[in-house]
Amino acid sequence: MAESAVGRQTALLAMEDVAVHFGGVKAVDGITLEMYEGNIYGVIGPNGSGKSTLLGAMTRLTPSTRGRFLLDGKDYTRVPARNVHRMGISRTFQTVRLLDDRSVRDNILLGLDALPKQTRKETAMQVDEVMERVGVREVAQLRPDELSYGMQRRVEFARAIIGRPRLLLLDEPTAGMNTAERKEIGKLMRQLCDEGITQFIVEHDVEMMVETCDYLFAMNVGKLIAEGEPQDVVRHPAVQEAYLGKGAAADA
Amino acid sequence: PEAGGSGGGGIEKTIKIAQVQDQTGPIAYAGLGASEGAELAIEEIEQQNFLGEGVKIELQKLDTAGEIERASSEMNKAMGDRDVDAIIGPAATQQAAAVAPLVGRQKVPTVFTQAGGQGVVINDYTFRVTPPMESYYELAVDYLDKKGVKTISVLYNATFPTFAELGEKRVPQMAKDRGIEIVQSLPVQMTTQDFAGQSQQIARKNPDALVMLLIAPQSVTALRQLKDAGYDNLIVATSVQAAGNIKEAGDAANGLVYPVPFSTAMDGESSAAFTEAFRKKFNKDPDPYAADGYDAMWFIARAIKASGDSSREGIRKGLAQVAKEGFTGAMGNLTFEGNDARIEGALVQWQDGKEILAQ
Amino acid sequence: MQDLLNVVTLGSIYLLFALGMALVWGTIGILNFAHGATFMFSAFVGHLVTRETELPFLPVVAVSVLVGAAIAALTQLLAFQPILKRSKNQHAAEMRILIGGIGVAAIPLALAQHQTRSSPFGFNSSYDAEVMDVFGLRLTTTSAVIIVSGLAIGIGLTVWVRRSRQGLALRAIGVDAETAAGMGVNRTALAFGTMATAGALAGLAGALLTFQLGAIAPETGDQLLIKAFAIIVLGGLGSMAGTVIGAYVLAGAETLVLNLNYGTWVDAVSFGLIFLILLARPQGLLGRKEVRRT
Amino acid sequence: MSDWYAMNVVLIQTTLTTLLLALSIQVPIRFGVFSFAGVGAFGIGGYTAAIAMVHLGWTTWPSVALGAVLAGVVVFALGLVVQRLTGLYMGMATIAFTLIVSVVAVNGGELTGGPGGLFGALGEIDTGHILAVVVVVVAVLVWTEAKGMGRRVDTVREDPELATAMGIDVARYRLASFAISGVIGGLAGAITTLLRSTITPAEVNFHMVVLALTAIIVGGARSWLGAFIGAVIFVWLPTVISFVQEWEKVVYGFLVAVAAIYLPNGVLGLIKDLVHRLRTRQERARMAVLQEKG
Amino acid sequence: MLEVTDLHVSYGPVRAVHGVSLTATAGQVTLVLGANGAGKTTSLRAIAGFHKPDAGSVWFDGRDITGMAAHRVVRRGMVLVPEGRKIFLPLTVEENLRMGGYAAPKGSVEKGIEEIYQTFPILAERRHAQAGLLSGGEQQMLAFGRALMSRPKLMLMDEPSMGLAPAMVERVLSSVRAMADTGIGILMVEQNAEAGLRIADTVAVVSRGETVWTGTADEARDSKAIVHAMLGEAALDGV
Ligand SMILES: Nc1ncnc2c1ncn2[C@@H]1O[C@H](COP(=O)(O)OP(=O)(O)OP(=O)(O)O)[C@@H](O)[C@H]1O
Ligand SMILES: Nc1ncnc2c1ncn2[C@@H]1O[C@H](COP(=O)(O)OP(=O)(O)OP(=O)(O)O)[C@@H](O)[C@H]1O
Ligand SMILES: [Mg+2]
Ligand SMILES: [Mg+2]
Repeated sequence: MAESAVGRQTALLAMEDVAVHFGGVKAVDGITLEMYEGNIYGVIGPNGSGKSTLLGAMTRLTPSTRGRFLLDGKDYTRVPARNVHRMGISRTFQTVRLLDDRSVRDNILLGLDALPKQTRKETAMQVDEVMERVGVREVAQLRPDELSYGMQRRVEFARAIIGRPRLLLLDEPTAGMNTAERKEIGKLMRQLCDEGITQFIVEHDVEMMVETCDYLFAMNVGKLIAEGEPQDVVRHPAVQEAYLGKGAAADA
Repeated sequence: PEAGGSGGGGIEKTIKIAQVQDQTGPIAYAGLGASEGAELAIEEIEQQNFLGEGVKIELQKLDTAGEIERASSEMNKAMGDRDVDAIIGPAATQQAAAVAPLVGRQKVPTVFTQAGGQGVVINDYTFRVTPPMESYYELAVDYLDKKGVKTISVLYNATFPTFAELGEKRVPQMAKDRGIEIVQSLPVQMTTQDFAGQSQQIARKNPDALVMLLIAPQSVTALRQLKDAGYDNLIVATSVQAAGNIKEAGDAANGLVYPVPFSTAMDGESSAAFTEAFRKKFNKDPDPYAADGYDAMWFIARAIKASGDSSREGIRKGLAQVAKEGFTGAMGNLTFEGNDARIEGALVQWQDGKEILAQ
Repeated sequence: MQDLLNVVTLGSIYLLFALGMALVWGTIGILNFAHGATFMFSAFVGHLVTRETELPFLPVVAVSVLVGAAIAALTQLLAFQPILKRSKNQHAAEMRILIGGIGVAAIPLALAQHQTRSSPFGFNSSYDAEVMDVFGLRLTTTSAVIIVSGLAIGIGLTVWVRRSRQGLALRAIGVDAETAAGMGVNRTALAFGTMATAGALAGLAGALLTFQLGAIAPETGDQLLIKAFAIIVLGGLGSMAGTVIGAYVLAGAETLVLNLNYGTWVDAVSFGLIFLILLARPQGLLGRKEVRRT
Repeated sequence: MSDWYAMNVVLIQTTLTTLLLALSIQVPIRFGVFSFAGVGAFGIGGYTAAIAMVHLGWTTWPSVALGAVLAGVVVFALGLVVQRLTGLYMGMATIAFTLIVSVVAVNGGELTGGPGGLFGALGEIDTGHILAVVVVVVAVLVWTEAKGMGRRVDTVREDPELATAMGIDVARYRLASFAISGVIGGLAGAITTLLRSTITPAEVNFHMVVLALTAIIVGGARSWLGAFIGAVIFVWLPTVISFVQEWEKVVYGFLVAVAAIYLPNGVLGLIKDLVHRLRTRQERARMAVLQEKG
Repeated sequence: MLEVTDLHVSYGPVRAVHGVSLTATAGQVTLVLGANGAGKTTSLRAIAGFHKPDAGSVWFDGRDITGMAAHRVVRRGMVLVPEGRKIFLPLTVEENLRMGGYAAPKGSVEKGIEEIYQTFPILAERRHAQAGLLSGGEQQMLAFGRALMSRPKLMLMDEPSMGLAPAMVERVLSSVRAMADTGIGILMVEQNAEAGLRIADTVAVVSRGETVWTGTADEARDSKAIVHAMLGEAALDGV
């Protein structure tokens, strides 16, 4: 488990005092955390607490105001965003971003296109295999705008994993899916983790997060308010109040 | 294919002339006018049995629509058609310059009208009946001299090749020769539409005369705005203002003087005869472009007669021969410098909606 | 001073022409390349009408305005609306609208060229511009009308688009027409009305400009089109106030170059200026930066 | 047949040069860069080649090569300067560039022949030569359209941020598109000029931008094949509809508008949609069966 | 107040919906459940006038509105909170809200905006910010608020809780319930079945383009096993 490794193993990814400000909006405000290989990490937090922004900063798409990012102990804060994917960090987006006039299959293959040849040959999954696992095999030749929302999310997911990244960042991967479908995806995440893909998931479904994640972070207004074993984090009073809205629900 | 006959073949019963000129688009007036003139000429030639009993001339009109590409491709079609004996070539300099080398290669005699720029009359097969404007613009400057003008301003469209040449080189030279001082030279471009600023500048300098070298719509605006600015000395313009193009300027155009290769006001015998015949046939006044077409067609007919051979090569020889001697047509006496026509031209004045000879 | 007045007059001419185009482009995203042809043809119809009978100033303007509105309305009805109906979204329709406009524009242009043989045409009107003396400056009555109407309409439209309910709805249509319809906006009718208004503005510009210049040629519309395009982009697409400023900036630059007697460099300098301004402000003078987030 | 060829050789050559011009506009658009610098490149290529032949006495192909290379370099440099711009702001800046090229040609004195242009640069070029050039150009473009490269290019256009996240160097692709567009535009200009022996500043204009754009939108904006279809249509259309005589431009406008309405993705798009329908018929049928079963 | 009978909708050759029947009643919350691709969104869009149905009928407030254009449907008092939010991204938060009130009586707009700001303080805070800058959940709140602006009689909601944090889900759903209690009809697609069932009165299950089960929320809760099985099976074969 994560904490047992602290001190000996270098973290796969580490952040030191990261902040992202947009003018006056402090979307992320001083976050320090570490993630170790072979785990599934989850992030929960109220809307607008900075989860997606943090994800953006990790992939360098969103410039950070201060702080450092380390991959395998190596600082990549100044690496341009386009090189991050090649370093083994892959992501999905909160809003589906697919090419509307390319087939599902093509959209998934895009996940491989800019990877070094060697990676493609040695580690990447076969596109048919990915489609099968994610459940879009049936619609391989259709275009994304012919699919329902839930199916589009699956394509997005498939594109992120096909290159077998070392670290997979998922922004609400199961939004728009029902409980049973979420379970499916949860199972898939676990499998991928067993295959060595470390994951960092932003999700609002607490039940599923507790079930799937090894370690949980909770954010509020740009700061970490709790971290640890999922069960503990969810029970943390600050989290209860800020996120699960026990207080709010009562007076509503 | 091998183009043109081998010569010495006599005069055919039907002679086919292709007119490759704008019939539509922004300079359609040149092609349409020339068509009318050419048709009148053909009627006369056939009536007079000028080329012999029953010899017919067929005029094939090919539209260049104001585009260089179209001009080359239509020219190519005409040249590829073995029945075509001679061509009346594009009226825009740019189109003409693009096809001039081709007619040299394919050996098809071509008579251009208008197309007053360089690069048109460049080989034995290229001829031009409309004299370049600068060749008769002396008329205008002489007139200024005669009127005792001492200072002039020049307002010219510097992106229009003919006017650029005139405005930058010829007029200054002509003025210098006559001791006239150019106090102001104002270049504008094709897209200039408002002349308020220039008009005021000119009014402030108040020269004895203004040489205005502008395209048709620009002249209308400039004349009005000059008047509004309070300038009312003499203005000389160009043949672009002919063909009623200045009509819309109304009173502001009264007294405008410009040299033309042809005008209905011309009193020479051949010109007057042309005007009359044209009026009879078309029920309207001929414009200079009609005179172009008329003279071009007669030029070709005379050439055929002179060489007695209506093949391409025969016509070329004939054209060269006629050019050496010159002839009299709608534009008066045409003489040639090489293959390029020269005329005396006429200086006309716009007065109350029509042209009169300037005095 | 007089030069400044000339700049204002020229700028107002550009403005009158550009306003209609900016209105439909900046709100509902219709870049109407037939605007120049609409402008020209409404003046041309005014010319045809006055050829029959001499008319005073206002009736001529009225004729052109009506014709302009009619042409634009027809364009919308027969070309743009069918295009929009057949596209997934606004973005997909943009290019086709542009091309559709180019196609539509060819028709009135060809008709006018055919009729006039491309010689300039004007109005036969009882109105005759008078030269006024305002604080020692020469100003024709036509220029005065152009300046006043250009500024008034420019400011009026700016306020209308910013503040009114319909203005907001128009902008929303430009972003996502379908969702706007879901808010109760009758997008077809609103777009139709806006296009007709833009056409009326083109007609107004056509009439006033023809009075001002004495005559225009069938090709005049095309020349103004590219300038209007430049003005709108310079000002910042979507900002009517930007269009107003853009028009005067362009007019100022052109007049300056002309007065310095570099007539043949006018386009290079004015477009060079636009180029430089865009480098400094990639979204135009008053345009909003397009923001997207991950 | 050979007679037909002789009569139409100019049209055939024009089709090929128009294809090159259209490609020089299409390439950047396909890369998500709204650049019209291709027409400027046409001017640079044409003038350079003509100057090399007329003033320097070079032979045909070195002149063409010089034109293409110089146009490529200049447009690439332009790309470096304007790469920050997006959408129509980029369009405006590159149109400004194109018009400036034309103004420089007007004011170039002896070197460029001023407003009258350069003439007498008749190269030794036949259809075979042009065809060879086109084949090479198209081969390169086919590579940018195929497989992974094609997907990357599409992503750079449709969603640059996604492209970055997928590890694609967006800036490099965009700059490359400038260079490619410059070289192709330069080739088009050089070949066209030496074919017809002259070039004038008036040719390097907005009209040409419109022609190229119309050709690619009507043909199909996403592939060289679309540009080819467009070039064929617009070069041959006048011949095909010449029977309507003076109404040609009216018919032309009508056809362009109709194409804009009924062919959302151009002629090529129509074909592709049909293919997609056929290819996915089975999948759809499977889904239908599934649905029926449920 | 809403009666949808045997709706058929297709996208070209794809028959997305063939036989969906739904009802919604004033003052009640009707919950629509179904797997990905079942045709829920398609049905809602067809009802709201964004898509012409091939067959079937939609009656609203005693009138046949089948195939009526969306902007007219809104004026009759039915509004859709679309899937994927469909916020006007370049417009400000406040302008988005104003757009929502486009069809509402003039006087009610300012008041409506204030009310929404009270429900979602974060929107008030960012009222002049461009809506595109909001976080996913904030946009979802805005979409919900915008729909409220039109003061509808019937509100169609396509996954209103998507992307919302649990506390916010509670807040939105309880305000939905509160709306229903004031007499507004609600037809809601919700993947978060548990949360949805908590406030629903009746339930319809759509599977592969057809309505396959309808009943009260209590029945649905009791026969949870049935519903779950149905959803689970659909999820398994992935379409
Ligand atoms: N580019 C930007 N400019 C200004 N504000 C921004 C920008 N991006 C994000 N924000 C603001 O920063 C805050 C954090 O946004 P973020 O998207 O990270 O939240 P989140 O935790 O992902 O929320 P959600 O769960 O709703 O998706 C929000 O208030 C948002 O409005
Ligand atoms: N534009 C379209 N073209 C073709 N087929 C489409 C289109 N939109 C949806 N479909 C198909 O119609 C069916 C129903 O889709 P719909 O979006 O209504 O599903 P849904 O129930 O809302 O699913 P989800 O829960 O994933 O949002 C799906 O099979 C989908 O693939
Ligand atoms: Mg988020
Ligand atoms: Mg849905």
